[in-house]
Amino acid sequence: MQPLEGYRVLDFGSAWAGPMAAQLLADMGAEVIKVESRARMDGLRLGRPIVGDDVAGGDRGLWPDLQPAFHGFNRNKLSITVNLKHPEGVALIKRLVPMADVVTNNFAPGVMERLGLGYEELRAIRRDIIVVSMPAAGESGPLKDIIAYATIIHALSGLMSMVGYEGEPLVGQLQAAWSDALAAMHAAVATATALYHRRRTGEGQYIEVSQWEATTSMLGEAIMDYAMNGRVAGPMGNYHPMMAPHNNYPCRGDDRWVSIAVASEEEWQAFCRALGDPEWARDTKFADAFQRQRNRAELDARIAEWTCQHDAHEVTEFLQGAGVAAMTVMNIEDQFLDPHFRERGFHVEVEHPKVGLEWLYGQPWLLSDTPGSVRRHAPLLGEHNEYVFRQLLEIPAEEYERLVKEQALY
Amino acid sequence: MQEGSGPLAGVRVVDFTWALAGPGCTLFLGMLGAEVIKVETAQYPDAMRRGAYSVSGDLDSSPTFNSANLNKLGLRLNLRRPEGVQIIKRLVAVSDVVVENFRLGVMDRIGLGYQVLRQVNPTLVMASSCAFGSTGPWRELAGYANVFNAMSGMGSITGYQDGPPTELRDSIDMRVGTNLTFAVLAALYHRQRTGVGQYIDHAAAEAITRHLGDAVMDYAMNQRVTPRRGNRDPLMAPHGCYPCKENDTWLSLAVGTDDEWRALCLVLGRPDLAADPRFADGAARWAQQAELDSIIGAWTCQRDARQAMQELQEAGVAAIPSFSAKDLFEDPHLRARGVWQDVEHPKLGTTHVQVPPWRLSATPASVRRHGPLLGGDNDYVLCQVLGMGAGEVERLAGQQVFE
Amino acid sequence: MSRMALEGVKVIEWGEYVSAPFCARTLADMGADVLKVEHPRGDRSRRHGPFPGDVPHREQSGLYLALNANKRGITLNPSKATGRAILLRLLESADVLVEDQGASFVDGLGLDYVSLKERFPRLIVASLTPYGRTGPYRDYKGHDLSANAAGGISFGNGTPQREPLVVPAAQVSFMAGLGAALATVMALVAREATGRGQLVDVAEAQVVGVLLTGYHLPTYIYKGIPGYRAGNRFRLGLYPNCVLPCKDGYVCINCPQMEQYQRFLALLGNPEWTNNPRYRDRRAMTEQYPDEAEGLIIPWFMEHTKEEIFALCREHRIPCVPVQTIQEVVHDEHLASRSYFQELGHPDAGRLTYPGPPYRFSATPWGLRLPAPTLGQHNREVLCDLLGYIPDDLPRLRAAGVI
Amino acid sequence: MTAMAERDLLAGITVLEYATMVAGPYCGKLLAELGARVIKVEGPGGGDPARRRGPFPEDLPDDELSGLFLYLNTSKQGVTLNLETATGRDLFRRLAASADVLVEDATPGVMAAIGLDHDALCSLNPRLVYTSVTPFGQTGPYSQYRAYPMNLFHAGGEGYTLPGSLSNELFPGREPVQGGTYLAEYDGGLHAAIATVAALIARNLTGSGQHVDVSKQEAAMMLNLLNIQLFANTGELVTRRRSYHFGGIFPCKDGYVILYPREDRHWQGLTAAMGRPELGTEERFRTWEDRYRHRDEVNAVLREWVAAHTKEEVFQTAAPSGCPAAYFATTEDVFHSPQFAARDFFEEIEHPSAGRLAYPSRPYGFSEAPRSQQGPAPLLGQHNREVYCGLLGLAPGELAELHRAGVV
Repeated sequence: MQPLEGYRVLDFGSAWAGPMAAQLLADMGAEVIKVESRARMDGLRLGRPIVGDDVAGGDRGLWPDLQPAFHGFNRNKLSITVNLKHPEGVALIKRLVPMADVVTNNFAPGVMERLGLGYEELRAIRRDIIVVSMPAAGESGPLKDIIAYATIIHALSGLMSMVGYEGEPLVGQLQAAWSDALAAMHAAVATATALYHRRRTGEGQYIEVSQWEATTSMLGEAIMDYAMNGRVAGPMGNYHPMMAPHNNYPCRGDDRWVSIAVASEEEWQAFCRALGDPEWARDTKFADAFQRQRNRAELDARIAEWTCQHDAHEVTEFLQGAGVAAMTVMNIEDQFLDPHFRERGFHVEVEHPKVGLEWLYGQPWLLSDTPGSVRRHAPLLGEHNEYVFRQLLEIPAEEYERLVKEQALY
Repeated sequence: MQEGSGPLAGVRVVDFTWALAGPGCTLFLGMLGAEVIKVETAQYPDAMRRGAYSVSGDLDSSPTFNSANLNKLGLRLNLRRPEGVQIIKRLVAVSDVVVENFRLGVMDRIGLGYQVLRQVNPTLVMASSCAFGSTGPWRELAGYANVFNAMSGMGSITGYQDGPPTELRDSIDMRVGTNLTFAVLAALYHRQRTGVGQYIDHAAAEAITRHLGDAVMDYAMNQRVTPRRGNRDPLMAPHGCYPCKENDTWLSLAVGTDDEWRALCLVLGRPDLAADPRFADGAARWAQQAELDSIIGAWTCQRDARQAMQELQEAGVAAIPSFSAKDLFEDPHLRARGVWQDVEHPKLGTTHVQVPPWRLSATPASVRRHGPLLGGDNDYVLCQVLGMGAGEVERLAGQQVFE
Repeated sequence: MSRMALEGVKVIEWGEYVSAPFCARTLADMGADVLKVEHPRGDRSRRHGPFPGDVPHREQSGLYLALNANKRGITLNPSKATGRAILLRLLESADVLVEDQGASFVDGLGLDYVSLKERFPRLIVASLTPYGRTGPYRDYKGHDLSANAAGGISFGNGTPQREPLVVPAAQVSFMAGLGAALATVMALVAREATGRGQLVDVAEAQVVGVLLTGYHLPTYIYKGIPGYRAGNRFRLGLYPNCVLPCKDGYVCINCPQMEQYQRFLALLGNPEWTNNPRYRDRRAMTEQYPDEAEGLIIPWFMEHTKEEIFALCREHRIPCVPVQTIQEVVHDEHLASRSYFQELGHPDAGRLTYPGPPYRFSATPWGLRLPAPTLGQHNREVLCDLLGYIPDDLPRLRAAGVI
Repeated sequence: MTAMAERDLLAGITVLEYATMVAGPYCGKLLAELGARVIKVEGPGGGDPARRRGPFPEDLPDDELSGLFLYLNTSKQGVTLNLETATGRDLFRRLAASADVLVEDATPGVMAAIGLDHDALCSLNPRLVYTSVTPFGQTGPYSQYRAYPMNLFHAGGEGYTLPGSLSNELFPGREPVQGGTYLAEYDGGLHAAIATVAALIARNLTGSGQHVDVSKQEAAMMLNLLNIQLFANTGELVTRRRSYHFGGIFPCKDGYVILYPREDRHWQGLTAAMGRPELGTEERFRTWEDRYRHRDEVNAVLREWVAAHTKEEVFQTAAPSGCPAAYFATTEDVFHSPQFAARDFFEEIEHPSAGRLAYPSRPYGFSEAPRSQQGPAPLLGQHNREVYCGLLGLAPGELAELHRAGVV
């Protein structure tokens, strides 16, 4: 039994934010039908064919079923191909709506309305439907039509303005689509909450998740500092106001680092003991948290002298044994090979018809009674047209053939 | 006369105090090095010289009077005689402080009120203490320890939960004297810096109420009367006084933290109690006080109080016997700190007295002399301090000025 | 006012700092009745700041205020026996317990899910830890920095050869809290069908490691690249996909589609270098000679302000925006038109601007209703009115370190 | 310094108080009341534990509303400082360097262990009066012993003699009891204040400060010097069995009174006031010895008369006669006492959290130093900015760093 078993979701999402939101619901047991079309392919199907060489150059990949990133955000889903530009395309979708509990999308504002699939139309078909839209900057306001990728939202949200080393030119970039994941999680929690509400009241609703606002809503500390003191937060490296030492330190080997954070006087004493009570550690410059904070540059240099003689995992085990919070700065390989993460299902192995055995990311949280899971590989393009139209909608065979031939189902 | 080396070396105090509240103040001023001249008359000697306090009925052989008047010089003077009053004025002119605790108006009636003495010595510090202070409806009422104790509220919050209020006696007088001492010292400090004297109007009952200010705050906040609690505490448990092996010996014991509780369980040999959730934190223990008191009482009544104290204190538990005067006189800690000092007394021989309670490293307080004999230092005061010739002294003696 | 989505859901938050409090805050924003249980010394985020005028104050820490709005608060120390008993009584009427106290500590007190399950079959326990309640790192210590490290996030952030960077402002902990809220609502939905509660084991490192490095996993599996830092460039993008300085700050440009890139070159006046074949392969420009490639366009940016660049790029539909500072975000026109930021008063901190809704529900509104609780603000309401303690017990509970 | 303040007796004195609960803080209060600037340093973990003793308004515990704390810390500036940190100890030294007095109550040896004992600080500031107030003094076998207020009271010898008289008749053989709420602690604080001002007087002569070691036990013993030295010099041991021969504590209609007609004039005054003048000179009761022999009858007369009257009636009738007479005032009676009101003994002080409350103020008036309005007790760390930035010159931003590092 899974939490969303019995619920059906129509997923119009593309790229990252939309598909991940529906995937988080799919992992929890919902039957998610991804509505796609060859006329307008999900960019993630066309992204760099990391699996094979990109013969075509540029980003016009030719193998829509080979993109592993797509597999990650669309596992557990069913795929139908419906050409919404075709006169019958939208009608087919409307026939599906009575069987759908949730409709999600991350189109630009107005696209669903122009297709005749706006919330009012959908509600007319099914009174208690839950519709989730994830426009990058929200559906209203002067910038609602802005072309937005993750980095653009990072820039507008204020998050990017704080990424970098203390007192140095801005780095700005986060090597992960932070705001996409945030928007997806906010959409998923909002959807689950709306389902919880509907089960008790029978009331559906429309939910708008602005990716920009979802990202800014987590910057409470910096916003309060501006509200209180007019101070504008800038890049602060790995500085932490209440802990010193608190940084990532170089270790033996190429680009190997270990994070070390000391949170109390006892931990500092344990840390010094672990390092064999070096002379420098007894200097008044490091005598308490305030002095260590003040002289953190020199402190970090001293610690680096020690850590760079050791392997990162070695330092982690050694310091954790002494009661100090140390952890290897893991790259993907570290995570992939890590016994702790293996035991917790950090990655899962899935058999994909075109790619064979592939690794996808696993469940972000473990529920003891009704856990999420990866039940199916990501769908091939249009793999479930038969199941959805022939079985669910009971469209007679010849009409189905006609729709395929006339590229309504394309 | 032995020169005091304490902070008040060189300060001369004219002392009109009687009984204990006033004398307690001048006792401390004397210990701090001041030269205290206690003025008495034969008709009205200090009450402590007589009655139950005196060993043989002789006015100069009361050990209690001696204890309360160490270091002081004795001037016997008849203030009913104008010459006596005149001598006092000459003495005040060369003194720094006057202290008195008669009922309101007595000093004025004998012509030695502040307005008079101020003319003689403009920088004088004069301290008057009476039961309720010099103003207010009760200003005329006589002051005794049992009055201060009762009217201040101290008596009503001391005693058994189910019993009547309690009379604290001598210690109440001494607390009044101690409070007055602080006021006099503050005035002396100010005078040192500014040359300005003071008249101090001290109210004994108010001084005692200050020592239960927290209880009065409960009334101010919640209009709630603080009850008597015996040895119990509103927040901590166990917290009480437990019977020990010898008759009428008791051990006060209090537990404030969970660590102290666990230490107590160890000493009681009761690991089961340490693990019992019914006693695992202060709030839980408080609810189980009756049971705890019986468990602890059962342990203490098989032990000598002092030995139990040592065992518990070494484990980190606050436990002190309810020391009697005998216990204190024989106590090893007090002996080690040199609390007892022997002072030779002309009539009583060797007397055992306590040294001052504060140890000043550079200008120590001290007990330099026994209490005064009645008029024992007339010669020193009249001749050396006031420079009177033998003839003049003879003449005045003839006129019963020194009776 | 229509009903809120999670109205009637009772949540006990036994958490500190960021992840657990943000999880509970997320549930509270949608109507859950959240009671924050703080150790008597207070949540450590009270000491974090920022503070108005940089004057530290326990009730005016910006991080605390932002994380704990919409909650009621009591002080309670479950490691004391009476504290644990009170927590268990509170759980009787609770639907969810959110805690981040560490696996071994909670297990030691018998307050982990396995111990609570029998007595509270419908209770959902969201347990947040740095690395998870299972596996070799179960009892490893960890903070936001450690979750960034184990999550594989820091490795990619920052400049090559320099130390890897965390995502600023504890965002990894915020995301873990959001994930825990999502998992908790899933458990609530499941409970509607199964009638059973369950454990939600949320590892901060796993939430971010799974959701944010899912895109990098294939690069490692198929290309053997475990990850690398690329400074101001987004690693997997096509040139130009980077943060560049301009006249009065920084801008962020990202033109994955060819038409966008051509429109951008047109804006630059199709400079001479566009004819050079070396500058035709956008992937090589990003992966092999990025600095040289960026050097081509930086001069143009340096001649324009953020405002000018933004206007030009919007007009020519080029994805390039200013890197907004927090000040610009708070005064942003677009957000203002959607009345995103909201104000809320607080008894000590006064009226302040808070981040607004991350999602807008048409039927069950998100709401900023209550300011963060002062320390122990609802002790009486919960302990006396709800649990039946008499007010007289409260000082004892406080002295015993229970509340 | 305003003109008024200049006349304060201890104007210009700066006192650093690093003490908790009653004794040390009461000493600080006595100095603050007379115009000294007292900076109270509170350690980590919620500052002075007195903040958690109460009483609290409506029993709602709040670290800023404890009646004990509010009363003992009026007119003080409050800062927080963690002496377990090196930076905290430096800041403490800088405060001590410019102070006239330090009042501290750490267990003997603790300050030495962190380099803040008298020797260390007086080399920094030779004019510093360093007052240590501890249960058993700085030396001797009990110097490390723990003692809560009740333990201390019993350590001073007075507990053994209480309650005595009527209680002892009703409950013979019961345990000795402690006095008041924190009586011996108040006594210790008062003696510490005496010794401190004495040392300041000495400093005006010698130019240098000194170490003042105050043992609260010895202070309490000094208040019981008569009983203690009576045994030391006569062997007579005063115990709880001591009681009046005649007179004493009697229940009246609405409480208890105490009548003690010791002198003949007292007895005559009292019996006249009672409207029974004939008893004053009657054979059985004429002299002390007569009254002693017929004490049961004396007590019967008094008990019967008192039982028929309220405490106010007994007091208004008996006290003016000169006979020692009083009623046992409850805290309610004290709060509403017409006598205390006439002398403005209760002073209203406005506190930011506790609001306007009446506090028992100083029991002495000084002709040349009129009483100045006292200030409220400090909120925890309320004056961190004023003292650390104002007095010691730290930058405001630095204060936030110190706070986060757990130093303030």
